[in-house]
Amino acid sequence: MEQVYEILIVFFLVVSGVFGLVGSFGLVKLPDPMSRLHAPTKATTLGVGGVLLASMLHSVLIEGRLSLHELLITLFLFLTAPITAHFIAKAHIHRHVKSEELPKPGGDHDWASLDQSDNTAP
Amino acid sequence: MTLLRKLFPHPVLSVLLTVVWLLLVNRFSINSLLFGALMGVIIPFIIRPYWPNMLRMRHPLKIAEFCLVVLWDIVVANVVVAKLIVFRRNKDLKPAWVTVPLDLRSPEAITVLAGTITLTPGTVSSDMSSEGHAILVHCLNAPDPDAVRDEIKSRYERRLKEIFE
Amino acid sequence: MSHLIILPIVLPAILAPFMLMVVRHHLDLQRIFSVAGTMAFLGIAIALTAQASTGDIHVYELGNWSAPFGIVLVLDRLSGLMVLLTAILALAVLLYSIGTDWDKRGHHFHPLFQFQLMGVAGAFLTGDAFNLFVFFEVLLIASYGLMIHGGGAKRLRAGLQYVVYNLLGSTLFLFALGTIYAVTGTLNMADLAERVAALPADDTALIRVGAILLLLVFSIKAAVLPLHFWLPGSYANAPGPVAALFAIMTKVGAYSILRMYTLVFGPDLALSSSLVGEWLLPAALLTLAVGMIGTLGTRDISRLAAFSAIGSMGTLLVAISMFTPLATGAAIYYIVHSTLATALIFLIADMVVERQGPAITPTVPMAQSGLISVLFFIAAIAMAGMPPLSGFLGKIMVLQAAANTPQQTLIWSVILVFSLVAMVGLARAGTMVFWKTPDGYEPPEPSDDADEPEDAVLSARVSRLPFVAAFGLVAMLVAMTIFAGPALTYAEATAEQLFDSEPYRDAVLRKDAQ
Amino acid sequence: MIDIAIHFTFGCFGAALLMNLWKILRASGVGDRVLALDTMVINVIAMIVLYGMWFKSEIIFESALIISMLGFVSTVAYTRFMLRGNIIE
Amino acid sequence: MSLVLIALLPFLGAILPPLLIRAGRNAAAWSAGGTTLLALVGLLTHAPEVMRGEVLTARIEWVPALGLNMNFFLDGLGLLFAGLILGIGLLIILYARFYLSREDPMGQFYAYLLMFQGAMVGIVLSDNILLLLVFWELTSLSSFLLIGFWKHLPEGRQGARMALTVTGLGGLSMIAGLLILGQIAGSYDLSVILTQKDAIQASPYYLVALILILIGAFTKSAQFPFHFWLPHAMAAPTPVSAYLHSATMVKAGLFLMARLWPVLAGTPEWFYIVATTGLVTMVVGAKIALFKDDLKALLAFSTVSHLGLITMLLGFGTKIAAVTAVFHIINHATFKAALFMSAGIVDHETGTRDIKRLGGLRKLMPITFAMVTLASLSMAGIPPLNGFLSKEMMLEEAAHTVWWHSHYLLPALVVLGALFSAAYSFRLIAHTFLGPQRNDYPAHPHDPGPGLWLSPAILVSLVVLIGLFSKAIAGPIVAVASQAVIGDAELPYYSLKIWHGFTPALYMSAFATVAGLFLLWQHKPLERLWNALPRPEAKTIFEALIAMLVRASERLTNALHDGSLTRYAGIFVVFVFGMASYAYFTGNAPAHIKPLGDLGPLAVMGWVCLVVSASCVVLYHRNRLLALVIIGVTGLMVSLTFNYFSAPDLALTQISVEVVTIILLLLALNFMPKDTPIDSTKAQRVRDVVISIIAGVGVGGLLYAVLLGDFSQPSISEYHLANSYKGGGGTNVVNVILVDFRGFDTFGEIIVLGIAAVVIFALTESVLASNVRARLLNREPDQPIAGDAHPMMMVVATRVMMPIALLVGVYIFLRGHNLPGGGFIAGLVVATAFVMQYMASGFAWASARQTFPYHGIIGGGVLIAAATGMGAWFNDLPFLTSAFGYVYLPGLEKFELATAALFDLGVFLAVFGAIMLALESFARYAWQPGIESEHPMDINPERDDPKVSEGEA
Amino acid sequence: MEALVASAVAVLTACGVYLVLRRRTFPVILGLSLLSYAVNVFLFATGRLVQNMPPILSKYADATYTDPLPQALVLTAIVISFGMTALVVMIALGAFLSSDTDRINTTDTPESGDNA
Repeated sequence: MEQVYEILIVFFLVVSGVFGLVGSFGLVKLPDPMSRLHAPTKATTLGVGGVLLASMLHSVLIEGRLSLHELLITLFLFLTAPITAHFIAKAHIHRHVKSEELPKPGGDHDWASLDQSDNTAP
Repeated sequence: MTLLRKLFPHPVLSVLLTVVWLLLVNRFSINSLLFGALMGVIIPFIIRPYWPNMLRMRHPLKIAEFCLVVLWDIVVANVVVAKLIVFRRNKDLKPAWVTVPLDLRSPEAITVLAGTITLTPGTVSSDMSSEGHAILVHCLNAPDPDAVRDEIKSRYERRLKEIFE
Repeated sequence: MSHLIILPIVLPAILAPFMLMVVRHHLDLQRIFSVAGTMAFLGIAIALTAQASTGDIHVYELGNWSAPFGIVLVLDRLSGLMVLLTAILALAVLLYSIGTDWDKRGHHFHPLFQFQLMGVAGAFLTGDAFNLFVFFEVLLIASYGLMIHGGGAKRLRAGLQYVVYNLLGSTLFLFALGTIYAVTGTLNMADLAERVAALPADDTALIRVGAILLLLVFSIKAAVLPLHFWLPGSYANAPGPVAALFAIMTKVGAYSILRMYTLVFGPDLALSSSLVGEWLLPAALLTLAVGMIGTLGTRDISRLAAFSAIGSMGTLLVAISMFTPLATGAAIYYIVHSTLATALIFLIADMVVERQGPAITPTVPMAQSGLISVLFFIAAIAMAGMPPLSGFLGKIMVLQAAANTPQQTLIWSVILVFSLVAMVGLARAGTMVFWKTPDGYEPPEPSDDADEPEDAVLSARVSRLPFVAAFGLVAMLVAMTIFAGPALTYAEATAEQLFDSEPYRDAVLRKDAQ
Repeated sequence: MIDIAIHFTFGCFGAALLMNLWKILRASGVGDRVLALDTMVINVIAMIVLYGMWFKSEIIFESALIISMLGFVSTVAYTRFMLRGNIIE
Repeated sequence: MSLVLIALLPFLGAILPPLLIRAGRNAAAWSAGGTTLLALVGLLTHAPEVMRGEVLTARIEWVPALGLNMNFFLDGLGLLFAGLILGIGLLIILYARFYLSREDPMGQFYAYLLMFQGAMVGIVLSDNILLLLVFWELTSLSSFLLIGFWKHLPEGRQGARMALTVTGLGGLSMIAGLLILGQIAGSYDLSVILTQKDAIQASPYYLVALILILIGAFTKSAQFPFHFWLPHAMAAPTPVSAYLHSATMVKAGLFLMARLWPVLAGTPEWFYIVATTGLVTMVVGAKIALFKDDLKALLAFSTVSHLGLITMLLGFGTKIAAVTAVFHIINHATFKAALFMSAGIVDHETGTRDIKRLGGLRKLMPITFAMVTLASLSMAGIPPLNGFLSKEMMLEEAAHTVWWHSHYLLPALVVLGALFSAAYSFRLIAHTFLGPQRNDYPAHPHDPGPGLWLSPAILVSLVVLIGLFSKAIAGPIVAVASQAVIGDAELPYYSLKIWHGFTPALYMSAFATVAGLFLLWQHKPLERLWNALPRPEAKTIFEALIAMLVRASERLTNALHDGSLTRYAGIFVVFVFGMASYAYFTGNAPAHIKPLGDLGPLAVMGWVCLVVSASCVVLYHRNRLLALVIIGVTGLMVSLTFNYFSAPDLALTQISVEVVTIILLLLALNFMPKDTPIDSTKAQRVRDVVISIIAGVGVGGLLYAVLLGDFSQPSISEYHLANSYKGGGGTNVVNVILVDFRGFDTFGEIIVLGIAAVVIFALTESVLASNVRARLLNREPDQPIAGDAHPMMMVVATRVMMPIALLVGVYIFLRGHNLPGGGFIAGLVVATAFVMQYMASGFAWASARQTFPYHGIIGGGVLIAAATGMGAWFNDLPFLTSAFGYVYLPGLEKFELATAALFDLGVFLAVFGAIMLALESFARYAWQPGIESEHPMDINPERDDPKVSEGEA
Repeated sequence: MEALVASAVAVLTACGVYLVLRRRTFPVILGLSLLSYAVNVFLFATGRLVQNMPPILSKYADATYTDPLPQALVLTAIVISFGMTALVVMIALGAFLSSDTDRINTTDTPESGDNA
């Protein structure tokens, strides 16, 4: 039984390691900033998720104590990763993308980052 | 109702906080539960001014379904993206911008949708239209942008609409 | 158990936040609280000094943890005296600030002032090296606030330099403490003394580094060349009363040198004996020289005061660097004199600046110039070490202490020659500021005597409080002169207590109880 | 076996960290670097958790928690700065 | 009357005139005169005893440890001088009352004068050389005030400064000299020192002490080459000149030489230094005096000359010369004071002191003419006036003094001096009063009222009387004074009379008088010659010297303190490194034996990240935002390092502080340039690199040495580990140390934070109150600004994150005592949560929902911490003594209550309040009118959708 | 390991000092931050470098712990240096806004260009 637990944990560890590596590799490899944004938001998040899962399993199965607080970190990451990605994308759009390069935002005036109408600053 | 509303401005949040407390303490005991519940009452009360409107969520089952779908998609998405990153040459990637018009109106729902989009296959929600009626999505590899949009709308937005509205 | 020792720290530490919380929008109330608090502080300081004057060493174990494991406050003659000095200075400066409305020119003058008092008192009373660092930081950060009180581009830029330089100093302090802790494993000064003395003779390199780094840290505070660069700019640009208050800050450095290098790295300790005085003496002489030269070489009255402060510190450090009981007695006497005189000259510089700007060439006629010129004359006498004021006595004490040392000729000639330079510089400034009629200005009344009736009118309009403060300081200087005998006796008793560190260590480490 | 796996994962995340570092130093714009920093923070969290597993210690868990929270805040601050200049307006 | 009182009376009296001046000028004068008279009477009551040869003493301890005591003694010399000072002082006070005009602040004048008088009396009565020094310097100071009394005159200021500088120089060198003397003698009491002649003259320090003391005496008595200050001191009102330069100030140097004559004189060194100086001064002074056109300048140089004469006499070292010197001191005082006052009368009445513009006043001012004539003739040494007597004695003495191996050199030079002296005296009479009456005087001259002429008249009568009845009038005092000068030795034979028979002195005197008349006759051509000769003007040289000194000081000062922090910091680093290396390499470093830790790959990787990121901060520091991003990496790595080396608390603190710092920096950077331009040269950068490498090597080397060291003594923290749970009730030792063992440090630390925030707030207020505000309002953003200030996703995420973060904060706070965490980190976490809210919805929106003022939170935190500390007082335990206990509630597990937790709450509040106040202050800079938004987010489709928003409402 | 830490602190110090020697306020502040990292690690390291021995008392095991005292000191130092940094940032900002130059040396006038 122990063996099975270990294999399970090792599996998660290896998978998460690979994903973590791939995420960062994508960051280096992918050609344009928007594409690069994909790698860490997904692969890395999953990588960490795997480690956290492994950690939980490790404490429950090997150390024999219930430890679920790793879930909290996962929760945080899942909550925050989209927001950071969203903001980085906005920053990129703001700095490097022109309005014409983007599709139309449907019925609205413009994309929010490019919309200057509410800027009260002179 | 109003008194109750005042005392428990966000019941869902209260439950969430209690759970989070138990997770933090990483141990179940009466003490922890009581204290967690206490916090679950006090903290929403303190932050009430910062969250003025009430969040309504319905259909707990649907929530669970949605979560499972998303989790599964996350796993799949990662494998897909990992393959793209590792095995696809850069010039063979076809990145694209996609506009996803929204039927959702609640900010919370839209946020959840946007987050889901980012966490799932090859898409990142990049911006919102200036009145909030569309999301700009960037796809890592989308030979057919319309398909992406349709999938988002059908797979996620529909479920969210049921939950939130 | 007497809780008196902690009161000089706790009282301002409560008063300041209280003012911040409750009366931060009411300047009048703040003034009342601040003055009352400072008076209480003075009362406490007097009681403490009285307690210490018996020669007993009082130890207060914070948190009831015995030394060296907890932090202790130690009251001996020196710390009592320094707290008393702080209190006197504080009261004068506070009255001056209120009288000149300096406290109106920015926010939170009074809380910062109280915090400053707390930091200074803590630095004097603590018996723990790291706690000393903490109080250094308290007094520094309060001083940053006071220094830039009122704002203005020039002051802010000078303040920035002051802060950055002192941050470097704080960093160095931590390096020094780290080294010392690594070698000895303790932070309590008395315990340090025991442990340093017990170090094996073949392992001295690191503790020597620690000792010298610590000395350099204190030297920054004490404005020893070449670590004095922070002083002229910041003191000259600080609000006048604040600069006057800062007179005690350089003394904190001097105090710390005295404390550390008699108690822990005492003069008869082989591993550090050749280290401290050997370097400090020439540096002190250079400090003296540069300070006094500065009084001659500046056209700005605030800078003049700043440089005379440096020069005064130089004299003090010369006395300290000899590390003999005699010289230390002189140093302790001189500390008191130097603090009061420096404060006085900064207050007067402020009076002048407020009336006619910083340049020593007058531009507009000055109100109350008679009274101010008298004060300036007194302050200049004190700073230059001319009789009859305590500066002269202090100088003679230092000279006597230097007699029959190998460096006698050097010390004597530097002190005397640069006294002359200071005298020339101060006379030059004084005659130009107070005697020269502004170019192109015809005085309507040829007399600007303080006794003339028009001055009475003026002083009714202008608050008398600044003059009360200034003359209070003068009175203290005069008292220091008249009662120089008892004062010197106290100073020498203090010096003896410093050099006989056994009772201190026993009291702190409670050896008698064991 | 688990130890080997942990070390393997350490290696993966270490390499990832170095790649992030590389990206931070060599990138076309600040946005990319912020992204790399964010990734780095996440990788660091993974490493801290691994470290905890390795030493069977719970003590450093809070570090991971706090880092995950604060990493987010700082990333947002950086991007807000790029977007608006003023991060609290 | 006690001697102490006599010495102090003038000082006490000095208070009166400024007070009484309101009652009128007469009252002031009376008070001054009364004081002086009182002192004089007091002095004279002692005269009989002194005349009998007794020495009166009075002792009061002042600073016994220093050897400085208020010891006074009165012997003949003291009596003579004190009498002169007070007597002439009295006359001067009378004279000044009428001399000073209505505009002159007379109260001040008398105060200064009495101060000066007191100082002089003090000098001559002191029995303690340190006390003498005090009075000595006081004369310099009070004379400075007197000389500069007419402060509107530039000459007054310059003259005063010059006098102060020169006499101050002398005073300082005298300090050294007298201290040496005292040390040789083993006492600072004159009465002791005067008995130590052999010891002193045998001491190796004798010459040094002698020279130093003589410099003091010479400067005061205006001896060559220090003579130049005296004529310029003539800018003072005439009463001052008359007082200072006849009987008092300049005589102080002579007094000192006379006083120390018993122990210092009699050696070749003394003879050559003193006599030569005196001789040169006498001749030079007299020669210059002859060509001065200003009455007072002429008198000044004549004073210089006569002082030289007396100095020379003292320098001879023979007893008879000393007697002569004493006698001439009296005579000079009388005629010179009279002359100065008369010159003042001339000035006062004619409006000029320029001899060239005077002449023919004989008829117009007969009284003055008479006085000047008698006094001048005395000065010239014409019998039967008193000047003649002492001059004769001097010539007699000079005639048989061997100087420089020559019998003739000295007499010849002395005669030359006497000749010039006669010449200028005659010229004073002739060119002022004789000759034709003119009609171009600036005023209409006539004799003044008796108030002005009474004082000089008394002195002139003395001149005559002493000349005629020398033995009766001056004899006794000369005898006792001379006895005091020569010490224990027997008084030599001398006789004070006009006719000594045909002696060499008489021939010399006669020759001098005749030749003097010849010079007066030939004055015009001589003057042309004099004017044609180039001569160094001492004043110019002095001023140039001072100006050079000032310039040099200015250059040095400004060069040293040029406001370049870069340089200051560079010096700091290099100096510290140098000192530390010196300390290290002169100490003993043992061979290290501590085993080294393993080198894990993880550590190497962390090292790489840390080092590379730190270097890149430097490399990219010109792009500020980028540098901030990279320094984030560094902070992260440092935090990781703490984690790696078993310091979870530190890691938590480090990362939280890091984030808040970055937020602060970003807030500030918004208003600052986004790039740092290159403004150092390549050479400067190379230098900076070198300095920083030095610093790095130093710190790294130190740390390496520390880490390798194996130190014998155990750390005190073993006690902390052992007692943390037992005594502090917590298992997290770091936290227990922070809130308990060393809670006082933490107390200070939160105060530091609180102060920082308060200062930041205060600074914001004052900057925004200045014109900066307008500039900020009109500020053009220096980078394009994206839309969507308060993005929806952020707001929504915050709504979930903030409560969780608060919960985490509570958790961190509560567990701190036992596990990593504590009030500080909790404060940071909670503050971060609020910052998130601020970032999401904006400062205005969020702070509108903030109910507690942050000032209050900070203050409350500090107060709670302090109150917790003070709570222990009620148990009579020291500040910050903690207590803890375990509480059992039914149905629940036990939980701990500790005062430390309360203290930690104070920490928490202070930290939270401080951070928030700081951030709020920063955020206020960006405030623009109209940025307040009523909504937490800018884009909210729900709000715009009428259907949904109704339901919401 | 010791060499690694020492060299890291050395690099932090060197970089910090170099930035402190720059002529503008902002890099100087960054330099001070780096210096405070350096000194914190330095102070911390004086308690010796060990892994997995955090000074959290364990009720069960008779474990060894690292020296807690330097950690407490570093904590205090971190907090204090945070306060100082915040203040110096604000003063720098105030000085820049009031004088329109962010040069740190008062010798350097805004016009003096690149020779400062």
